[in-house]
Amino acid sequence: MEIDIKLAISAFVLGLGMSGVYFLLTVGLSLCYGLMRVISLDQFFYYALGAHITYTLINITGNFWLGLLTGVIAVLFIAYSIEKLIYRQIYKKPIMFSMILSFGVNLAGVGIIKYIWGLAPKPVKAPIGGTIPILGTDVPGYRVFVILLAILIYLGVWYFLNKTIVGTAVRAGIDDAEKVEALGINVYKLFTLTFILAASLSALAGGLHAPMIMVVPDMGLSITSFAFMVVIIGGLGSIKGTLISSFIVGQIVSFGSLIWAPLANIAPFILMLIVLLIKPTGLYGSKYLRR
Amino acid sequence: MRSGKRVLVFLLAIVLVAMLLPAIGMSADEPETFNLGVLLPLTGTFAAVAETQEEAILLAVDEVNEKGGLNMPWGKVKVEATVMDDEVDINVGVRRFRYLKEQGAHAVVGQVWAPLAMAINELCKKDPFPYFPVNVAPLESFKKGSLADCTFAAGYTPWTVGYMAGYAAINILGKKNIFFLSRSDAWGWDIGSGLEAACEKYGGTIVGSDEVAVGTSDFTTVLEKVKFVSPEVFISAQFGGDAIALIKQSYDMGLHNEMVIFNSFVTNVVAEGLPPEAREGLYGMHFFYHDLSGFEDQEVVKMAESYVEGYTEKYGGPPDAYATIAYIATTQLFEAVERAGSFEPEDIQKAIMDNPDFVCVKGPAKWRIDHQPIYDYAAFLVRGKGLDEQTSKWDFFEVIDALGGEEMYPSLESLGY
Amino acid sequence: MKLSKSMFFDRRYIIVVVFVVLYLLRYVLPEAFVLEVVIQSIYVMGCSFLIGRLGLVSFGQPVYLAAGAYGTAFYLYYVGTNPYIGILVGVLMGLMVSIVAGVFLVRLSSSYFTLSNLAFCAIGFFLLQKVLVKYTHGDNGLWFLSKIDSTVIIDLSTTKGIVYFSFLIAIGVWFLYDYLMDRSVFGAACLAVKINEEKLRFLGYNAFNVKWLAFVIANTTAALAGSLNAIYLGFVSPSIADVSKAVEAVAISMLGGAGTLFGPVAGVLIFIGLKDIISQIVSHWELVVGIMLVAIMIRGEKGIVGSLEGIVHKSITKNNNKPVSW
Amino acid sequence: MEDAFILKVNDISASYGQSKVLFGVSFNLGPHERIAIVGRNGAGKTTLLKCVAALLKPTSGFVVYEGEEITGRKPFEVARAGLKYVHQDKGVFQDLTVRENLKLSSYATGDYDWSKVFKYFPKLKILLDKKGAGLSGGEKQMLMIGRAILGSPKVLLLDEPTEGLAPGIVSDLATVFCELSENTALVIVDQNLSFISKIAQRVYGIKEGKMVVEISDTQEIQQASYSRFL
Repeated sequence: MEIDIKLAISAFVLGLGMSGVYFLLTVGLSLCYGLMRVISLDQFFYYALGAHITYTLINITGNFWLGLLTGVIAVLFIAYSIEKLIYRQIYKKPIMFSMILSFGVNLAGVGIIKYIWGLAPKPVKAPIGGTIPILGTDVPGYRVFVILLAILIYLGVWYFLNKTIVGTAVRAGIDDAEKVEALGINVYKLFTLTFILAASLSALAGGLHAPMIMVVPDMGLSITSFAFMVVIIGGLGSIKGTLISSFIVGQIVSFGSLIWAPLANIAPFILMLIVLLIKPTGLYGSKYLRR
Repeated sequence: MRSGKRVLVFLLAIVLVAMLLPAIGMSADEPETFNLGVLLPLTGTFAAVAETQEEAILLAVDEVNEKGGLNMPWGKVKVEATVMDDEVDINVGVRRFRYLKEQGAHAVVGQVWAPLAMAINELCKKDPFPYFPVNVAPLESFKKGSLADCTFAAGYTPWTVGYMAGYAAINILGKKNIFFLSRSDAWGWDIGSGLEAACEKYGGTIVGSDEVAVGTSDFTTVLEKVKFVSPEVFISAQFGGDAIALIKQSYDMGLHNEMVIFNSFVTNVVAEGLPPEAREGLYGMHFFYHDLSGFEDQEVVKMAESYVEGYTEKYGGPPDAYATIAYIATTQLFEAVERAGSFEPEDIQKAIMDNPDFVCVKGPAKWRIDHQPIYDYAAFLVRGKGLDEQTSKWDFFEVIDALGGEEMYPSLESLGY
Repeated sequence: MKLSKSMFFDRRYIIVVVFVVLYLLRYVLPEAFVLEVVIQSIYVMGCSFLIGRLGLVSFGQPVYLAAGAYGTAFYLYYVGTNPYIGILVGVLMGLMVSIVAGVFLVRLSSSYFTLSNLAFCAIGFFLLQKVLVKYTHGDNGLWFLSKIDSTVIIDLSTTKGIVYFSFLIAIGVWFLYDYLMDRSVFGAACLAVKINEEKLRFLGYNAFNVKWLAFVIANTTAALAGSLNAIYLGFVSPSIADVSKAVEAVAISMLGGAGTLFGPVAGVLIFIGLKDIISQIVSHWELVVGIMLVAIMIRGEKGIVGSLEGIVHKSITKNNNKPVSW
Repeated sequence: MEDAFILKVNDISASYGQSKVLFGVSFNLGPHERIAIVGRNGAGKTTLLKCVAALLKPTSGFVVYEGEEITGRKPFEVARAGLKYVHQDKGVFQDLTVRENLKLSSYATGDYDWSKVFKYFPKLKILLDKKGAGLSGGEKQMLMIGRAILGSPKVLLLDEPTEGLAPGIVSDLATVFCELSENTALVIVDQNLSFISKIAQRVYGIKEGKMVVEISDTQEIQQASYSRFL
C-alpha cells in the first residue's frame, strides 16, 4: 500500500500521542532503575489504578480533571507506603529481588483492582472532543493535548533534575548512590521521593490513557513489554534516552501499523535487540551503570 | 556409604508397599449424582467473559436440580458442578481438566480460548469423554477427524461470524464497499475467509484490509488508513476489550460520520464498555440479545424471555452472548444424557447424532455431522442505541434482523466430509 | 564438601530419595499434579542454575521451552511417530537455539541480559504465531497426541509411561546438575563468574566461554522440559512462549532458592500447589499469590531450600560455617 | 591517652557474601594525625575504610568516633558528623559539572564557603562548568578531595588517592595533605610507598585481612622498610 503524505502526517502525530503516554509511564521506571537499581514492575499497577480512579471519579463528579488529579494523589500515598514498607527492605539486595517483589506487588494490586472494580471494561469519555486540523489532516484534539502535556512534564522533570539541588542529587545518585551518601546526603529520602514521583507519573499516564483505550484491571499487562522496550532502547537511567526512545517507539508503532499492523508489535522488539547488540547499554545508557 | 544402601533398601520397601495399595476402582454403574466439571478462564484476558459463562452454566444446573435432577433410567439424578480456573494456560487447563476427571467428573463444559479447547479435545480423542466447549472454535477444528467423538461445540466457527457479517452488510444494510480489520490469529483469519465467501456470493468488495494483534490498545493509525480508503462499511473482527478500544477510537476520529461501523461479533460487555455516543449507530452480530421484542418468531421471543427472566433474577442482569453459548451447551449436554440414559460418552454421542434436532433458548437448531449446531437464528443483527433511545441500564441494542440456517455455515465438503 | 559427605550420605542418594518420594506422592495427590511438578522442575532447573550460580537472570525462558516443544511437535506432526525421536529432535532444536542466542545474549551485562532475553522471547513468540504460521498453524496450534506410537519398555503414548520416563529423566538431569554445580571445575568457574569475572580472567579462564556453556546447558534443559511437555499434552501452541509467563520461571527459582539442587522442585511444588489450592478457595487468587510472593521475598531471600539448609546445617554442625549448597 | 584519639577502630571483621575479608583489625587515629594503611591488592584495605565510614556493616567489632560508637549508623549521618570517605576510583559524578559536584557537598553539609577548596586547588575554579566525565585523573582527584573538605570534616578516609596520577600531581597532593592535617586527621590507603613516606606519621601494614605491623618510627617510614612484612 502506497503511503500517502496525509496518512504519514497523521501517523506521525498519532505516534507522538503514543510516545507521550509511553514517556510518562517509563520515565519513572527509568529513574527508579537509575537511582535505586530496582526494576519496578508495580508501576503498571499504579498505571491501572490511576485509570480506574479516574473512571470512578468521573462517574461521581463528572469531571475528568478532578478524576485525574485524585488518581495521582491517591497513588502518591499508596506508593509512599509501599516504598516504606516493602522497597526499603530490598535496596541492598540483587536487582532480581526487586523484579520479583514488584511482580508480586503488581499481582496483588491488580487483584485488588479486580476485587473493587470487577472485570468488565469501563468507558471513560475524552474530556476534549473534536479534531484539530494539522497540515490538512484531522487529529483528535485529546491526543494533541496529551502530546503537549507530555512535553510539559518532560520540561518539568528536566528542570527538577538539572536546576534544583535535590534533582542534582538524584542525578549524582544515578551515577553512584553510595558516593552521594558518603557526602552526607540522606539517599533514602531521595529514593522515596523518586519512587513516588515515578508512581504518580505512572498514575497520570494511566488516567490520561483511559479515554483512548479500555479500562480493565489487566491494562498494565498489555503495555508492559512496550514500556520495557522504551526504557531499554533509551538506556536505563537516562531521562533524555527515555524521551528519545519513546519518540522512536511511538513512531515505529505508528508507522509499522500503517504498513502492516502486526509490525507494530514486533518492530520495537527487533529495534531493541539491534540497539543492544550494537550498544549494550542502550542509546543513552551510561556505561558506568553497572549492574 | 552403608547408610546410603540402607536408604535404598528402605525405599524399595516403600515402593513395594505402595504398589500393593492400588487405587480401587469405585465407578458405580448407577451413580447418584452427575458430576459436571466446569473449566473456565476465570483469570486472565477472558475473565470477564468467563464470569458470565460460569453464571449461565450454574443457572442451567440449578434449573435441572429444581426439576429434581436428570431423568435417568434408575431415577432422578442431581447434578453437582465443580468449577475450576484454567488461567488461559494450556498446561494449567489440561492439569485441571485431569483433576476434574480424577475427581469423578462425568462431563466437562468450558473453554473460551480455542487452543486450550483443542488440547482438551485431543485428550478426549484418546480417552473418550463428553466434552462441550463453549467458545467460537476455529474452522480448522471442524475438519473431519479433528474433533473427538464426544466433543460438541455449541458455538459455531468464526467463519460463520464473518459470513453473517458480510451477508448483513451487503444484503440488509446495502453496503457493498467493505474495509475489513482482521485480528492476526485464527479467529481473525477465519472471520476474514467467511467474509470473503459472502462477498463473492453477494457481490461485495473488500476495498481494504489490515490486521492487528489481540490486546492492541491503540488503533489510531489503522483507523487513519480506514478513513483514507473511505469504505461504505467498516467491519472489524475485534472482540471484547479490543473492540471497545477500536470503536471508541473510531468514534473519536469521526469515522461514524463517514461510514457504517460494524463489529462482527458484538457482546453486551462491549456495549457496556462504550460511551453511549460511540455505541449509537454501531452495527454488529449478536449471538443472543436479551431483548427480542419486535422479533417476528413469537415462539422464540417467549422462550428467550423466560431464560432472560431466570437469569436476571439470579444475577441482577441479563445474559450476554457467550453466557448463552455456555447455557445452550450445558442444557444440550443434560438433554443428551437424559436421552442416552447413560453417562457413557459413546451413548451420549449416539443420543445426539441419532436425534440431532433440538430447540434452545434462541430457537430451533440441529447438530450437524461435524458437531456444529446449525441454528435457525445463528445471530441477531443489532444496532446500538444512543443515550436518548436507551430506556434502561441494559438497553444497548435494537434487534433488526436474524440470520441463520445451513447457508451461513461452511459447507461440509470444505471440511472434508 | 568434605564436611557434608561425612554428615550426610552421598548427595546422589538424596536425589534418588527425593524423586522416589515425589513419585510416591502420585498415590496421594493427583497424578496430573505430580507429573506437572516434575516437568516444570526440569524447566526451572536451568533458570535456577543461571541465577544462583552465574548471577544471570533470564526473562526469556519460555522461548527455550518452546524451542524444545516445537522441535518435538514438528517431528511428530510432519515427519514421524516415534516419541523418543521426537524428544531428541526437540532437545537438538533447543540446543541449536541456545547456542545461537547465547553468542549474542551472553555478552550483555546483567540487566540488559535479562531484558534482551525478554525481547528474544517476544520475537520467538511472534515467529511462532505469525511468521511461521504455515508450519505452526498460528494460535490454532498443532495436535498430534493420537499420532504418537506406542513404544517398547516405556510406552510414551500412555500417561503412565510419560510419568515413569519423566522421573527417570529428572533423576538424570539432577545427577548432571549435581556434577556440574559441585563436583566439577566448571561449577567453580561459574561461581567465580558470579562473584568476580575479572579475577576469573586472571586465572586464565575465558569468562565468556564459561557463561556461554552454562547458558547452553541451562536452556537445553528447558528445551528438554518443553519436549516432555509436548509429548504429555500432545499439543503445542505459541502461547507456550508467551512473554507474560516470562517472570514465572525466575519467580519459582527464587521461591525455591536459586542455585540450590532441590530449589526448583520445592519452588514448583509450592507455586503450582498454592495456585491449585488457592484458586479453588478464592476466585481472585492473584491477590493471595502476589502477597505471598512479596512476603517470601522479604523474609527469606535464600528461598525455601536455601533457608532450610541453613537451619538444618546449623542444628547438626552447631557452628556458623556457611553450609555448602545442597 | 584515651581521649587523644578521635577515631578508634576496634577488632573489625567483615565479609563479602561467603568470603571473609577482614579478621579483627584495630587501629587508632589522633586528631591531627596522618596515618597510612598499606598492603597489597586484595588485602582488605578498602573494605576496612568502608567499614569505618559505615558504608559496610562489619560482622563484628566496632568503631568509635569522637567518643561515640558509630557502627551500624547510617553512612550519611556519619559523613555529616565529619567522618568522610573519599572513594578510590576517582569517582566524581560523571554527569555533573564541577560546580554541581561542589554544590551537592555544600547542600549536604551546609558549608557554602568554597574558598578553602580553591585555596588548595585553584585549578578547580577554571573548571567549574566542566562535566565530571571530562576531567583528567588529577583534576578528578582534586575535585574528590575538594568536595570532601567542604563542611570541615574532622577525619578524612582517602582510598588510593595517588593511583594512576602523574608524579608531579602526586607531590602536589602530598603538600596539600600536609596542610590539610592542620584541621583534619587523615587516613590514607595507598600503594605508592614513596608518597607515603613523605606524608605519613604512622603506618599500619595489612596482609590477608589482618593487621601485621604498626610503625611509628620516622626513619623506618622514610625508608619504607616495612614493605618486607607485606
